[in-house]
Amino acid sequence: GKKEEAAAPAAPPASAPAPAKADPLKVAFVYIGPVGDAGWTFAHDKGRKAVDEKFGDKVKTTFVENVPESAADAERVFRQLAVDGNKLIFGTSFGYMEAMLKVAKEFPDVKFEHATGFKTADNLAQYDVRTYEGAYLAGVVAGKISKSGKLGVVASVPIPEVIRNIDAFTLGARSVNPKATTRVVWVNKWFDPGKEREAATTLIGQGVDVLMQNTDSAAVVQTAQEKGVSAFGWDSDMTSFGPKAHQAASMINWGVYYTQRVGAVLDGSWKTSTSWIGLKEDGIDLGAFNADLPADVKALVAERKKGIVDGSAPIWKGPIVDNTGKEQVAKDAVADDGFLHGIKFYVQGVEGKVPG
Amino acid sequence: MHKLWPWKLELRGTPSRAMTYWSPLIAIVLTMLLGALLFIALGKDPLAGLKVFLIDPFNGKRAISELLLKSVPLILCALGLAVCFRANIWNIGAEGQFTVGALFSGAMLVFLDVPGHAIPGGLGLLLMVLAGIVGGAFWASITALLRDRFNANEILVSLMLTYVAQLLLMYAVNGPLKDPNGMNFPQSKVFSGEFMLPMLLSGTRLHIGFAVTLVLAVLMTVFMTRSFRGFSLMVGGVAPHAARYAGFSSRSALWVSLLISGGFAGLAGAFEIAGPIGQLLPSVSPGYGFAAIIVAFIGRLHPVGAVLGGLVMSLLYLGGELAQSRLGLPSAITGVFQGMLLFLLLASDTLINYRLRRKVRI
Amino acid sequence: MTSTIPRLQIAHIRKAYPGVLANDDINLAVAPGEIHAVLGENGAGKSTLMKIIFGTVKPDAGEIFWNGELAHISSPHVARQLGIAMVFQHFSLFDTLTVAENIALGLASDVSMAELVTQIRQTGEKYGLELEPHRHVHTLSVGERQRVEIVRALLTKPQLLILDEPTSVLTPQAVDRLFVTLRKLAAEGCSILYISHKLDEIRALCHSATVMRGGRVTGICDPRQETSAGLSRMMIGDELVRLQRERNPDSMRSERKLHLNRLCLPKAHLFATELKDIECEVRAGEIVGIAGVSGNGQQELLAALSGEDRRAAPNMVMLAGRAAGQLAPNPRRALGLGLVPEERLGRGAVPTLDLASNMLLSHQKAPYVKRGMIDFAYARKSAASIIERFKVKAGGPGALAKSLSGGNLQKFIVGRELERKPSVFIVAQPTWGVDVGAAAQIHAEILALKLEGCAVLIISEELDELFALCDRLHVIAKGRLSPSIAIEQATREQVGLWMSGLWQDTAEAAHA
Amino acid sequence: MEQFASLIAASINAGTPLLLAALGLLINERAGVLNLGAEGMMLVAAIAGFAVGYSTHSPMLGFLAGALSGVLMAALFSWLALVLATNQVATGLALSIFGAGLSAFLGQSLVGLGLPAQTMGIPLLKDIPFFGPALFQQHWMSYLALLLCGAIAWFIYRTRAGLVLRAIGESPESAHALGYPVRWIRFAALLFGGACCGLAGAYLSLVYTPMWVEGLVSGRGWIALALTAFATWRPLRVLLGALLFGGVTILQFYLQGMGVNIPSQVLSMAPYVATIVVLALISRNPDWIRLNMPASLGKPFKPDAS
Ligand SMILES: Nc1ncnc2c1ncn2[C@@H]1O[C@H](COP(=O)(O)OP(=O)(O)OP(=O)(O)O)[C@@H](O)[C@H]1O
Ligand SMILES: Nc1ncnc2c1ncn2[C@@H]1O[C@H](COP(=O)(O)OP(=O)(O)OP(=O)(O)O)[C@@H](O)[C@H]1O
Ligand SMILES: [Mg+2]
Ligand SMILES: [Mg+2]
Repeated sequence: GKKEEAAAPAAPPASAPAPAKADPLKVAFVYIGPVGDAGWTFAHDKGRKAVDEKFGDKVKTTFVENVPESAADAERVFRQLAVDGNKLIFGTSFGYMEAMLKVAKEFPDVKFEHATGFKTADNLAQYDVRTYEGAYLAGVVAGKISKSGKLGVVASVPIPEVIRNIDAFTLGARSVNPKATTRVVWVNKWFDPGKEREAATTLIGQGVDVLMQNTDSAAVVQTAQEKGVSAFGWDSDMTSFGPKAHQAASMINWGVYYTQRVGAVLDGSWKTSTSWIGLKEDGIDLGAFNADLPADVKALVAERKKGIVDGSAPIWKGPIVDNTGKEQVAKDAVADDGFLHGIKFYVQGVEGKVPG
Repeated sequence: MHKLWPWKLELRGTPSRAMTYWSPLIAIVLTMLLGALLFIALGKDPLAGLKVFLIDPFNGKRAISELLLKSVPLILCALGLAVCFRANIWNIGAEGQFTVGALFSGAMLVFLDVPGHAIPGGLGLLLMVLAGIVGGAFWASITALLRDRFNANEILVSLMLTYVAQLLLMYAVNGPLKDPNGMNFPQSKVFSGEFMLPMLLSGTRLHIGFAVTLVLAVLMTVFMTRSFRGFSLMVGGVAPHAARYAGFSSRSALWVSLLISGGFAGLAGAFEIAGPIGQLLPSVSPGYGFAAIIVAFIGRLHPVGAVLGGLVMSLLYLGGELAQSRLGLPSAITGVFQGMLLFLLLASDTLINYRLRRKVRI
Repeated sequence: MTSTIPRLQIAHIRKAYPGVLANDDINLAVAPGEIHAVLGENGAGKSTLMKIIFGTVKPDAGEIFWNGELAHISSPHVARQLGIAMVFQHFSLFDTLTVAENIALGLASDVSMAELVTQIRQTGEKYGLELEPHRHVHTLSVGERQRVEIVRALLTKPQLLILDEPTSVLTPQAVDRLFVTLRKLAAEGCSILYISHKLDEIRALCHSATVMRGGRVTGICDPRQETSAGLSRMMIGDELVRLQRERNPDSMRSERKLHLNRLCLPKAHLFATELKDIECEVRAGEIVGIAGVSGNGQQELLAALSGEDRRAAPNMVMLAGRAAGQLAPNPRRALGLGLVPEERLGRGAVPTLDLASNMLLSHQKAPYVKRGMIDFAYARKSAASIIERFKVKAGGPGALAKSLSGGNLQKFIVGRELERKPSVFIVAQPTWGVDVGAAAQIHAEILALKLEGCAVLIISEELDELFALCDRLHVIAKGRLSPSIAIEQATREQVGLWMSGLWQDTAEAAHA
Repeated sequence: MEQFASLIAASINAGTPLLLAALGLLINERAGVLNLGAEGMMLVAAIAGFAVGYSTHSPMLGFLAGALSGVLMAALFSWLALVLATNQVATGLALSIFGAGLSAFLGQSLVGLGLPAQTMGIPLLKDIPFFGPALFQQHWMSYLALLLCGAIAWFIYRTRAGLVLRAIGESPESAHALGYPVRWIRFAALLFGGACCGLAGAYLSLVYTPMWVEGLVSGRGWIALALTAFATWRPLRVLLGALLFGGVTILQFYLQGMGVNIPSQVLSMAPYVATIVVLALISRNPDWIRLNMPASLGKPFKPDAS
């Protein structure tokens, strides 16, 4: 019981029949996990709170958490929310795509926003964050601080986004330490602290001294702290879970996008679109640096960040060779977003084969 | 002691037939009462809470159609489980059989539904449903085989196979069945409409599978209460020695009940794929197979009961969801209600064989 | 010995179960050193009374005095402290534990295992009850198991020993040995409550007797002064019916209906008995009996006969001239087999189903089952006719099997099997736990069947019954079957000897 | 070598909750009660242990809370299975379903919170090369579980109370006739089992993960149930089995990390498939099972004179 209570009006109930004021815009969020997961859903809910903060009475936000991806349920939840009068509905997991597509067709006057998918409609927009930019910067740090040159990634589910992040992380590391290699362990779950921990323990046991994660819990940071190696926070700042191990965090700021889109609905300028926001739009950042991180490393991160934002040093600049030796991006070419969306290979330096 | 609890249980001469039917109702009512207490503890208006659970899901054609839609997999799984439990085969892996059924039917469609295919939609649909049944039955047959050949406990085997099934599905959608044009996301292509189940009510998602389910429930009623085969399965369950004496093979009971149960769960999986889902996803069930265990028990292991029980359980699911968006209650409340319901049912079932009597001082 | 104060006196004991008054105003007194019999037909309330004395069942009313003082025996623990020991009708043993562990469980807690082992040996020597303390109980014969029970009771140094039907599982020779032990105990001052329906045993052993019927005491007497007929009149309020047994003159030449042809079966499970070279034949119009102490292979033999166990070679079981060793129960029924198993509730009938449904266990063809569907109306009609013909006390074809008393259910099952008009009829323990009236009715049915030309095989532990019904008799012991002996030539002594598996010697001697 | 040591250590860590739970279940089953609610008890204990451990900063109190909540869950089961003599299989399933729901419900606000790191290992011993990292760098609960295993072996085979327990599992009717309070002893055994499952659950949320997440136990309760059969109800074999299963759980990640080319989903099946295979192998010989399995396992006992 912690949702609408927070927004409960301080005003006495006597003022119940509200004075003729425009009804607030009802905005709904559908989450795949619990809001308290400290990772993905937590970050989205922070974005929702940013909307509340910015627009105050003009909006009324609700959320439904733990909605399974199975379209059978998701579809009903989206439809219910549309029936309940929500005019803007965000679905924050890839698996909602088909359900949202269907419901969007039925409710042409409701705006739908789907995260991390690829299908759009007149009233269904797509949005995502360039998480790989955070991964790349983390890789730069990792390449600098790793003594063994062996890096590890605790990976969730082998979709392009995660493979892209592993590649970007490795590219970042090898840009400062060409001998660095990355080992990957898949846990096939987005959020399973137990498995994430087992995977991290395994990697550390195999000689890895810097860990990156693309999973949602803080278990990897925790494990790194216990075993005395380094790790990065993912999606949000995880310093508190391992103050010594935590080197930096790749933090997503959904609020930037959410406030912009809610604003667009309010002023009537909302249009369908596909947005992929990154460092440039403040959608993501590598921050929460460890106090012990050498200043030159931080400076290097800032320099790379600048290079990415102004386009002078793109991450995906050729030659990029995959780990079977095949050239994927030719020398001096820069991969476009289409290429990045469908990425299916490990770059040189990543061990093993892409699953599937 | 005497003052504290002035009642005692006394064995009835013969089990009470009436109580067999009353007991689920008592359990449901008690669950609602405890639920109301829970709402109060959570600082919610208990009446509003109960309204969301009991009345809102009936609010309008669409809501009712959703209620019926959600009950389809629950009823189907429970129909099969009822046969198993009656035969004293503790198959608790319907969830896994459901998953494999969905996987097989999805795989069938991935194979059939290619551009320029020459298969008529009806035939394709039939093939996919058959694939689902075969898939579920195949998965259950592993349990049957291990129990038959190795005497391995079917409870544990069927449960472990559920975990394996979920990983298998995950593997399939990450690998062989992945949509080649799906940006490498772990899901199959969206199947074309001609291979989907026709709708029963226009403007809703309620598909023809619901009608099929009702027909199957009637057939199962005949099978379980009238047919000799059903009789022999049940005798094997309640009195294995008598079954052996009569010449009813316990092996065939094991196989038949598990295959039926797996087939039903697989059919439920196929209906989900060809119904509300429309594609293969890494996870296709929010625990229908487990909830169906409760459904089967509430339904007194009877097909008609399974239909009623499925509707009750569907109500709990939808109510839980509405409680979330309307009352801001955590979604896990559905699980609490499910568990409570089964407990209370088991407890009130005691009244079938015992009666409450006031203690008398000697 | 101050014989004025009885060791045990019970007054006005009453115990009701739903639907039955098991004990009603029971009074009884036992003096020190007295062997006191409690007798009565099945269900008279004997066991209930003993359980009340031993504290496992709480009476609804009444008092118990121990050595003259009012005692509240709330549990067996209290009873043991007072000096009461009990050997139960159904053994209270633990199969996978050793003899010593089983005995330890019946004693107060402060004995060490080593000490206990010597005590077991000493007691065994003293009373002729030898036991190997480290053996597991599941490896013991029934007689040995009873020895464990008795030693366990004796080790508590009882002042009162209760024995509930101890001889029903013993060979006549073992019974004699037991009596020697009991007399010795009594001579040492131990009182004994001895429960049995076997009148001659009681007359041979006991000093006094209390007779019960329908939960009440119907008489107290000195059994040494009474005739068996007199005792039985007290028990059932009537004379025993004498059976008329006629021999079919030409049965020896009639068709061989059942032939066990050197039947061998290895153990199906650990606690089973292996069957070796069972040779037996039953001809049309004769009754053959198989005597023996339970647990010597009767169950295994019955399973091989019924088709529940199909591991035998086909020609090891010849049924109506057909090799039936691997046929399932139903094909055997088609060959004319009717079979009444020993275990009624759970094997012969499904406890939770009504009588009409229970018909279907052995009637699986039209008109009961047509095209896979059950004709319940027919089954009900048929059940009703059996209820009527066999005077089964039941609420009708809709009564649940478990609501019938043992004897009535047995009558129903026998009726159901006779309804098949079998040409081979096999029945195990036909009157076990059945009261005298019902037993007489069942016996009469079996004899009538024989006269109709049916081949009948009876497996029973009751020698009286076998002697009364059979034309020829086999004895089964340790999984082997003795040669058959014509009933006219059989004596109890010889059969008793055979029960311990000793026919090889005598048979060979006879050949020599 | 170093890798091997860490593999052993990780196996012990993963095996500890299995060992704790299976030991408790072993006592239950020796008394003849089949409690399929292990998963549910562990879940509730995990959340209770975590909540208390998180708010008091004392893992010790967390374990206590875990054990206590396990006891409460077991008491609920006992009321149904012993007093009302309900079907044990169904009741256990109910306990599992209820536990899953209740723990998710109670844990809503605790998801994703972390615990401070705990000291691990035995001083001095943990610095021995190879053996130190392999064996002596565990949480104290692991060592306690080991002691518990020895204690239970001693209890079952060497004490009179253990003999009574075995007797009740073998034949409650006989034990009742001899005057043993069968249902009270079963009750005590169930509570003990609940406490052990509670400790196992708390270990998961306080030490192993250490974090709360819905469905944290993810089938370990069921694996523990399988373990008791695997071990033919003998404590030392339970220990062996727990380490083996712990090892299988960890091995899949090792193989992945080593770059073995098997799909990770298939590797993740390993513990479940291993359980199935082992169950099949163990159950193959009915005599073996009969000699070891408590004969009354799963059968309700209600003395009829009530
Ligand atoms: N636990 C019980 N519940 C209900 N009725 C019972 C119970 N125990 C015994 N009875 C009934 O009480 C009556 C007396 O039974 P009891 O066992 O004392 O008879 P018995 O004289 O020992 O018979 P038998 O010679 O068959 O051993 C019987 O009608 C029996 O069915
Ligand atoms: N455990 C029990 N629970 C309930 N009722 C019982 C129980 N045992 C026996 N009865 C009832 O008590 C009555 C007597 O049963 P019991 O089997 O002891 O009869 P009986 O006197 O031995 O008769 P018979 O000689 O026919 O076996 C029956 O009506 C039976 O239904
Ligand atoms: Mg009787
Ligand atoms: Mg008796």
